[in-house]
Amino acid sequence: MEVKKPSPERHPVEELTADPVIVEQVKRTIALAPLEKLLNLARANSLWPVTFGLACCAIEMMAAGGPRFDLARFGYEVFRPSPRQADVMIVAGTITKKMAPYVRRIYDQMPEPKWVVAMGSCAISGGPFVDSYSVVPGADKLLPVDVYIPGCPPRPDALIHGMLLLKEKVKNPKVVESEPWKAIK
Amino acid sequence: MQMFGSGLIKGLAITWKELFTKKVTVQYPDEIYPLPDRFHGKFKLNKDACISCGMCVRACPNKVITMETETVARKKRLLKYTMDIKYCLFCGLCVEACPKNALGYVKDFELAQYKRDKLTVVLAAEEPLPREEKERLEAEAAQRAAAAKKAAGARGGSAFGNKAEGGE
Amino acid sequence: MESNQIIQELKDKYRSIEINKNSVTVAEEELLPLMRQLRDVYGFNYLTDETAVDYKDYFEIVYNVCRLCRGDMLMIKTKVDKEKAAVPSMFSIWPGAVWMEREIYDLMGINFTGHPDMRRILLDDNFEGHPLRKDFKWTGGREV
Amino acid sequence: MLRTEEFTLNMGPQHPATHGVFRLILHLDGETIVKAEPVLGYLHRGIEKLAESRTYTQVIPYTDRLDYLAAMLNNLGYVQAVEKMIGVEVPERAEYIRVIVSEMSRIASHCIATGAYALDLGGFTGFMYPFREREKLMDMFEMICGSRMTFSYIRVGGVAADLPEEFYPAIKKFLQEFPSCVDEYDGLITGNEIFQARTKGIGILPAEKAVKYSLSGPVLRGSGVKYDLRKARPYGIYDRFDFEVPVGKNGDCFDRYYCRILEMRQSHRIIKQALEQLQELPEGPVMAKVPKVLKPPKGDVYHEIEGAKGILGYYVVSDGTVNPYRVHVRRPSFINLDLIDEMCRGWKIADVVAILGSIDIVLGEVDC
Repeated sequence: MEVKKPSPERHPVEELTADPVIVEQVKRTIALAPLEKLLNLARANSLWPVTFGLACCAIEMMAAGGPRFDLARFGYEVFRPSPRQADVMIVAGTITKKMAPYVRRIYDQMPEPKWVVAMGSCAISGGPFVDSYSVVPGADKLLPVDVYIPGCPPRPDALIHGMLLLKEKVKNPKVVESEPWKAIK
Repeated sequence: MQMFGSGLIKGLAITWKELFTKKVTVQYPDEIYPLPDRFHGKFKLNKDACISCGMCVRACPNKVITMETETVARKKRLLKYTMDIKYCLFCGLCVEACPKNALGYVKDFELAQYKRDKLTVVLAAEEPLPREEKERLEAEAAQRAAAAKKAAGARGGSAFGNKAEGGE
Repeated sequence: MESNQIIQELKDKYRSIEINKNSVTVAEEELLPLMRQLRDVYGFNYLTDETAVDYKDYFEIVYNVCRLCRGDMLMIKTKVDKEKAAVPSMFSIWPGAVWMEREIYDLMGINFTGHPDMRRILLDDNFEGHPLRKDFKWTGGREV
Repeated sequence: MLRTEEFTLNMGPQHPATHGVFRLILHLDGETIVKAEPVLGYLHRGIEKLAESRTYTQVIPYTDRLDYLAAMLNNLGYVQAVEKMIGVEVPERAEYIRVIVSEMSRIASHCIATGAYALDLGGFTGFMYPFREREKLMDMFEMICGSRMTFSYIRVGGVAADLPEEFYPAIKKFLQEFPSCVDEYDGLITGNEIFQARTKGIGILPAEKAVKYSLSGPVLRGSGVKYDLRKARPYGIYDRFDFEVPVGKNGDCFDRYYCRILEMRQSHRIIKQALEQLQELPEGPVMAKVPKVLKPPKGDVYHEIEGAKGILGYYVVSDGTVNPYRVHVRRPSFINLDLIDEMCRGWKIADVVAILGSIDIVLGEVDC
């Protein structure tokens, strides 16, 4: 990651009031932002994906959990069958119009904060089947997507790369504006 | 009849043996597993080799490639070459179709992005030639053609009479 | 018995049979008795495939039946009127047709009389139209 | 007999053990299944319709995405159907390469079936071992055609490219190691008492019923019917190899599972023979002379091959233009699935997963 100079950031309370006394007092007593940062650090290093495979990409997702690529090295191996225990959803495969309500419901059942990774061409845009009568053109028609991983299907390492991008985003949401490869290397 | 539990012990022995074998895990992102030469990943385009024939556009099953060209002095010139990676099947039909081997793959699979609009890959983006330049080139070409014709005509006139000119 | 011999025998018995290059076309009325004879007399005990094609003036149902003991195959076709769009179901002869016919009904809109469970199978129940028909119109989701 | 009130349990479409987006509505009497109502189509992408707007070559990548676990076999079925139509003589070398890659694909598919079945029945370790071998196969596929799962390698008239140099040592190493790996699955999964208790005698499927309902592949052979198209009606050059068709006795879940294990050993045998014969072959082209734009004559053709899940058939109709008029796929797992209701009836709810896993469905193929 790029080394950045620590810049004097605006404290959230300064958005609310300009009174220097209050600002000083809040800054001295309440340390909200660092706690959030700490939590994000914990979240970023232990993402729990929901076991949710749709098509071909799901097999590569399984392979990423397999011995060669071993997603467990990053702490992401806890694939949860129940969305209520998960905080990241890897949309791996084609979303059809028949499946779309269930995809949305699974997302709604996940507790906040939650993230979505669109894996593969189909999940990004409908991919090869975009011209079809029964395919939803992309997961972002239904859910807010955080990371897009192109490929048909992407290699398991590409999925890990995407998950690492997500990790950077969880730690620091502003990283989205930068070039993604700079986020990791 | 087997003794009860012998299957379990056998299974445990296999698992135990695995402790002493070579590890198969690849430590991505620190090390990248060697990719083969034919790997289908990121695209590259050799702009100088491309003759803008449009074979790749026609070969694509999903209309991923868009190509803009302009014709200057009877020669096609590539202006913009875009690949909508979000629709791509990575089947390799476009690369195969290329008659000049201008289109190819790079051994790189790290294509993930935070934003959807950044997924589109622009492999070539050239400015269209300014009008004066175009006119100059066309005039030059016309001149050259006229000169060639003249030469041919002079040669043809001596050898074949008017027949060659009629054929033009 | 070889399959071309069988076809010859059938031709004598059923009047509507037409012999094509690699298949046999039979009229819809004679379909059921012919199929039953194929199974009971000639031992075609396995229906590998059943599908339908939408031609300009008619639908065509294509059956591929097979004998497991010898492994040879016979392709039987029947033409269906576009207005009527109904044929007898093969369920009573080969129960394996049950899902294949449901799929044809779903995607092509052909009814099978005598089928135990004629519902859509792949598409949503409230989907309109039958996508594999040539006149089916739809819009894809591609961004322009 | 005491009967309790019947209640309905919904399994899927998102369920960790249903091998994809498949929904089963179970009607239960206590823990016993009274009726299992399958609902499918959650992955129906309309490939058959899309194929009508693609050219013959452009359909090949779409066939990959039907049965994505054994994509080479899907390519092969479609390509051979088109070849039958236009009448191409495929070069010898290409035929051998086709056999090698399609048997590799079959092993890869059975690896997933075995691993996922172990995972379904609660053994996570059993999932890891077949996936390790599958990775080796995927490496080799990537060498051959650049992709791990969706190859579009087999083309009308041959294959896209010859096998690369680095493939030969890799496959030799794999062939050497693989029998001992299958022994490991045998020791780890097949021999396990818990696994046997959960599969032996469960979901019995009599042979007559399997034939009546047009089932195929390991599901049919597990019931004791010896019907394998590679033997019954050899396509390509399969008549040149010496292999057996494994069959089960009882037609229960265990037999269906064990047929796959035995089939992997047979596929290994075929690859070994094909590789030996290929290396004796002189260098030559891997592609017959076919026109770049395919325009088969008017007509139709139905061609079947033995896929990983059963009989994979392609029905292609041509109207003489560059696009196929109609492409229909006889998908083995779609038809294998139609007996799920009868197979589940009377068994306990925990057995449903065992029965479903033993059929080895892949939803891309079921829903098309």
